Amino acid sequence: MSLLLEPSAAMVKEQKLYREMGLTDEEFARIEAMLGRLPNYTETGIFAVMWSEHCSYKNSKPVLKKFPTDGPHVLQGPGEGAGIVDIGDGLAVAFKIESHNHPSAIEPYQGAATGVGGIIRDVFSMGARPIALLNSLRFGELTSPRVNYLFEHVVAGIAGYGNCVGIPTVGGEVQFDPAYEGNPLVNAMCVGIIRHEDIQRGIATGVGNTVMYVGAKTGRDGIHGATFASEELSEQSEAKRPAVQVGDPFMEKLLLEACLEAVKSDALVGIQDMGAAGLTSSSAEMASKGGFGIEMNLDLVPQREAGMTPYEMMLSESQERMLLVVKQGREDEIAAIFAKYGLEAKAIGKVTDDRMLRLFFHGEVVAEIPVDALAKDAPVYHKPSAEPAYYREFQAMPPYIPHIEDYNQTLLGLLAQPTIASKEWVYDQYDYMVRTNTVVAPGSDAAVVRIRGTNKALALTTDCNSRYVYLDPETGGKIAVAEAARNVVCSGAKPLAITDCLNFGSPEKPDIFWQLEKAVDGMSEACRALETPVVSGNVSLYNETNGEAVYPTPVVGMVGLIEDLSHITTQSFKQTGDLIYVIGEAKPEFGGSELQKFLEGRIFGKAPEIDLKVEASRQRQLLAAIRAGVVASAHDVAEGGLAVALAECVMGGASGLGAKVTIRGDLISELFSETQSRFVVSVKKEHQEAFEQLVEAKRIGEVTDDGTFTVNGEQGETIIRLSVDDLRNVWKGAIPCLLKSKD
Amino acid sequence: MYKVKVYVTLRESVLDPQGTAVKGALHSLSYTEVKDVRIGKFMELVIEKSDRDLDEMVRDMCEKLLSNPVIEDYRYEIEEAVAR
Amino acid sequence: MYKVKVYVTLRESVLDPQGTAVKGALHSLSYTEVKDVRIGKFMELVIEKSDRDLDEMVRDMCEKLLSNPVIEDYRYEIEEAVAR
Amino acid sequence: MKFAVIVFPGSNCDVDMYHAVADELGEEVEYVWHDEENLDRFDAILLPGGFSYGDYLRSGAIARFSKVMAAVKQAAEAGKPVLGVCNGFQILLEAGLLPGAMRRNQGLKFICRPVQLVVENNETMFTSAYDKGEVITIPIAHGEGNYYCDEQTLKRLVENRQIVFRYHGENPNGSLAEIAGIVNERGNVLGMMPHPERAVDALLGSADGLKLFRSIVNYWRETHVVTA
Ligand SMILES: Nc1ncnc2c1ncn2[C@@H]1O[C@H](COP(=O)(O)OP(=O)(O)O)[C@@H](O)[C@H]1O
Ligand SMILES: [Mg+2]
Repeated sequence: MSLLLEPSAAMVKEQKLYREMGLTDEEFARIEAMLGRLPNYTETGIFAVMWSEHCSYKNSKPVLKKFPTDGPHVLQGPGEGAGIVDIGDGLAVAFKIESHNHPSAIEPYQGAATGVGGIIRDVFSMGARPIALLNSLRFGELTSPRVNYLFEHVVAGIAGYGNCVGIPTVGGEVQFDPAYEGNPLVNAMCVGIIRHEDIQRGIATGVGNTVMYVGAKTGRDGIHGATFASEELSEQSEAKRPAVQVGDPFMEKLLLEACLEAVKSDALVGIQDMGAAGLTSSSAEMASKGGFGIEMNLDLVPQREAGMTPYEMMLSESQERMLLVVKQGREDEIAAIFAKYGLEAKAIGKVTDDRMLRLFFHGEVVAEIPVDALAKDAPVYHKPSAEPAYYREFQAMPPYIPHIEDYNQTLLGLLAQPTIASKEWVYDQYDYMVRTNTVVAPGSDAAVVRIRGTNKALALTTDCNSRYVYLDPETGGKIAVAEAARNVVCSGAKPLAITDCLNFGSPEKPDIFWQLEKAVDGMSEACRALETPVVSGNVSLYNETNGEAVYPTPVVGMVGLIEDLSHITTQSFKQTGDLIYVIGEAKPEFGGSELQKFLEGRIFGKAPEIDLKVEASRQRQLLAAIRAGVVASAHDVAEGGLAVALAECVMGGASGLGAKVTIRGDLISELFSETQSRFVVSVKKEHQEAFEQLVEAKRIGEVTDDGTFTVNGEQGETIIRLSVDDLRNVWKGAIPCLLKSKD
Repeated sequence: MYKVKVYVTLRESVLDPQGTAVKGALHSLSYTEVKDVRIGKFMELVIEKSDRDLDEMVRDMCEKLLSNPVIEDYRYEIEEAVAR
Repeated sequence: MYKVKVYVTLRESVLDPQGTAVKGALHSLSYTEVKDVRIGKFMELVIEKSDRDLDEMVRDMCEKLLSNPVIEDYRYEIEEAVAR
Repeated sequence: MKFAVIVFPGSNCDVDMYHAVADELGEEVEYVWHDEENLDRFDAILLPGGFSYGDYLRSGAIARFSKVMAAVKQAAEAGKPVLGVCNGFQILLEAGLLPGAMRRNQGLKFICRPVQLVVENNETMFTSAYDKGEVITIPIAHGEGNYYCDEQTLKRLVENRQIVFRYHGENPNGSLAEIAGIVNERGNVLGMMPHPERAVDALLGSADGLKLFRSIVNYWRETHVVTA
C-alpha cells in the first residue's frame, strides 16, 4: 500500500478519523495545539497509541500516585521495565507483573505466550537475568466448552513459551468465577537477578549516538484494528487485517542471552523492549527520559512483510524486538555480540538534541513530534468516582450464617471447588525446575528459588481474592497484600516489595473508578503496614463483556528474601507426633467465602475484616519462630478456612501421615470462616516450649501416622473423619475431571 | 468410506517461527535457493458414509476444531475411498 | 520461482497420539462417522531457479531435514510459479 | 577428567549440566558453542536439554546439523562417553547416533515432575554406581519423550541390553516398552529423557542422578590409570 492511499491530515480532522484510533475530540485539539499544525495520519496514529491508557496511564496515574514506592532497599521504583530491590551481596532482584487479558481472550495460546514473552523482556531489558516466572489467572467456571478451551490453551501457551525460553514457571494462582466468563485475566510475572552495577535504563542520551534495532522483523501484527475499518480502505483491508501476534520463544531466548551479554559492554547507553506500541513507545520514551530526541529512517527497519507504511511500522506490535542506543562509533562491538547469536543489530537512527521524534521514509520526513508531547506531557484525567449501590446493599446486610449438616461432605465439596482444588494439572505442564534452583516447587504457599553463589533464596507469590475486593474494595485491597505477605512469611522469607496488576472494568464508570481508588487505598495502607513498597506494576482497564465488568482484581506479586537456606519452610506436615497450632481466632465471617459460594452459589455481604497491626505482628512472630528453627511447617488460612488449610497441610505430607485436631467454640466459624491473619503451624515436640515463647498460638492437635484426617469437638465427638487418600483424590481429581467431562 | 485431506496453513501475515527456523537451517545446509518456508498441517481423515452432508460436516469440523480461524486458513479435498 | 509443496506423514505402523486425540475430540463433538485421523505436516517452499536439479534438491531436503525417515514418509509436488 | 557441555542456540539445561559437574561432581567442565569443530580436549561430552532451534519442525532436527555434531560423532567413535539428556537425547536420535525417534507425549502435554526409573542395566559406563534393578527418582520435563522404534530395533535393544532405564510404575509419556534411556551398541552413547543433572542435590528433592555422573568418572579413572 502506498502512502497516497492514506487519508490526508485534513481528512483525519474533518472525518474525525482519530476517533477510530481512540482519540477524543479534545485530545485531537490538544495535539493540534501542541504541534501548531494538523497532525498527519501517521502522527495521529502515534499520538493515539502513546495516549492510550495502556501506554500513558492517563486514567490511572492519579490513583497510582497513592502507592508507597520508597524504601531503603528500593533501587528502582515504578517507571522502568521492572522494579529493583537490593538483597545484599551486591545483588538485587528485578521484577514486574503484566496483563495480557484481551489478547488471551481472542487467541488464548498466543495471547498468553506473548504475555510471558513481554514480561521476560521487561526484566532482561533492565540487565537482569530472569530466574522465575509466575502467572495469575482468572476464568469463568469450568462448565462451558469455551471456558475450558480458554483455560487449557492459556496454560499451554504459558508453558509453551516459558519452557522453551528456559525460565522456570514456579508459581501462580487460578481462580474460577462466573465474573470472568467472557473476559479471562492472564497476568504474568517475571523475576530476575542483577548485580547493582549492571542495572540498565531505557534511556537515549548523547547526540549522535546510534539507535539500533534487534530481534524479530516487523510485521503487521497487532496494529490497531479499527483503523482499517474505514470506508476508504475497505478494498485493501482484508489482506491488511491486523494479525494476531504470534510468539517466537526461540528468538526470545537468543535475544535474552545476547542482551545480557550486551549490557556488560559500556558501548551500550540504553535499552528498552518494544512492547505495546512497539517502535513508537520505545523510541519516544527513551528520548523523553533522556531529554534528547530520536531520528529514525524507517526504510532501514527490518520488515517481514512487503510494502509496510510508516504508520504500520510505528504501530506494529510484533514480538521479540528491542531498541538499543549505542555509543557512536562502537556499533560494531554491539553488533558482534548479537551476531554470535545469529541476530542482526541494525542501525536505524540516531540521538538528536532537539527533543523531537523525527521519522524518515523514502527520503521524506513523515512524522515530527516533540517527544515530551508523546510521553511526559500526555493527558491525565481525574475521573469521577461514586460509591456503587451494590456496595451499600452488601454493607447493610445482616451477617450471613451458613448451615452445615454433614461436615465430611462439606469439606470434600470445598476441596473439589476448582479454585481450591490442586492446580497440579496446571503446573505439571510448566518446567518449574529448569536452572535447578527451585527449592520449593509449586504446591506450597510461595515458591522458593535459591540464589546460586549465596546462602539466600527468594520466596515468590501472586495473590488476590477478588471476591473480597468486589464486596469491599478497600478491605479486599488490604487483604490481597496481606495474603501475599503471609504466603511469603510462611516460606521463611521477609517480605521485600510488591508489583501489582490492576485488572478492572471501564474507568469511565464512576462505580468502577471508585473500586479502583478504594482498592489502591487499601493496598497502599497494607504496603505501608507491612513495609512492602510498590516497585512496579501494570494497569488493565476495560475488562468487561456486554457491559459487565470482571470483579475488581488487583493482583499482588510479592518477593520475599530468605536470609538462610535453612529457614526455608513449606506448608505440608512433616512427621508423626509434631504438634499442630493455629495462630489467630475465628470470627463468623462468611461474606465472599468459598463456603458461601458453595452453599449459595453466589457471594454477598461483607468481606472479612483485617487489622493490619495484628497482621504485621503475627507475621513478625511467625517469621522469628521460623528463623529460630522451631517451626516444622507453616501455612496461611485462606479460601475454605481452617478445615481446608489443615487438609492441605496433611495432603501435602508423605503418604501415610494423618492429623487429629480438636476444635472448640463455634464449629462452622472455626472450620470454615475466612477470618484473616490466621496460620496453621506444626512444631516438633522438642520445640514446643521455644515455639510457645515466640508465638501466641493455640495448640489444637498433632500429626499422626494413621493416614486419617480427624476433627473432634470439645466433647470428643467426631466432626470430620476422612482418609487422607480420599481427600487427596478429590482434591487432585477435581480439575482434570471437570476438563474431561466437557471435551 | 471417504478419505478427506485437510490442509491447515497459517494466514499470510501471521508470523511463522517454524518456517523461519527451517529456512535458516536449509540455508546453512547450502540450499540458499529456498526463499520462503511456511509450515502448516496436513490431516487425513477417514469418514464413514452417513446421511449428514459430508461437505458441511468437514467444513464444520475444520472451523470448530481442526483449524484456528484466528490465525489459520484451511482447505480440504474429499476422495471417495474403497471400503476396507 | 517454484512453489514446492511437501507433505510429511507419520508411517502407517506408527501410532499417532495427536491423531488419536483429535479423533476422540471429533467423536465427542458427535462426528462419530470419523473412523481415523492422521496428522502430518504441510510445508510450502518458495525456491528460486538455479542450475541444481530441483527434484533432487527437494528430495535431499526432505530426507535430510524435512522428514525423519524412522517414523515419517514424505511426498512433494512442484509447481512453477510466476516470478514476483 | 574434563567434560564438555555443548550449547546449541536454544539449549537451556546447559547451566544445570555445568553446575552438576563443576559443583556437585567436582570435575572440570567447559561450555562448548555449537560451531566448535574440535572436541579432542574433552574426555566426555554432554548434550543438555532445552529447545535447540526452538525444537521447531521436530525436536533435535535442526541441531543435528550443527558443526559440533561432526566432532560429537568422532568422540563417540573414539569410545568417549557421550550423554544426551532430553533434547540432547532427541538430537542423538535425529543424528542417528542412537536408534529410534521421539513422538509427542501420549497425553499431548508437556510434563514436568519427578518420576521413578528402574536401572535395567547397571553394567554400562554410565550406571556402574547403581545397583541392578535399583529404583531411582529423577525429574522429567518434556513434551516429546514418547520413544518409538520398529520391532527389530526393539528386539536388538533388548538382546544387547541397550535399554538402560525404564519408567517404573506409571509410564508418563507412552514410550515404547517404558523406555526412558538407551545406549548404543558399543555402550558409550547414552540418551535419556529424565534429567539426572536436576537430581544432584537433596535440597532440590533428589540426588539420585549423581551416581550417573560418578559412574562416568569411575569409568574414566579405570581406563586412564595406566596412561595417567
Ligand atoms: N497458574 C499457576 N501456575 C503455577 N503454579 C500455580 C498456579 N496456580 C496455583 N499454583 C500453585 O499452587 C499452589 C496453591 O495455590 P493457591 O491455592 O493459590 O495458594 P495460596 O492460597 O497459598 O496462595 C501454589 O504453590 C501456587 O504457586
Ligand atoms: Mg497460602
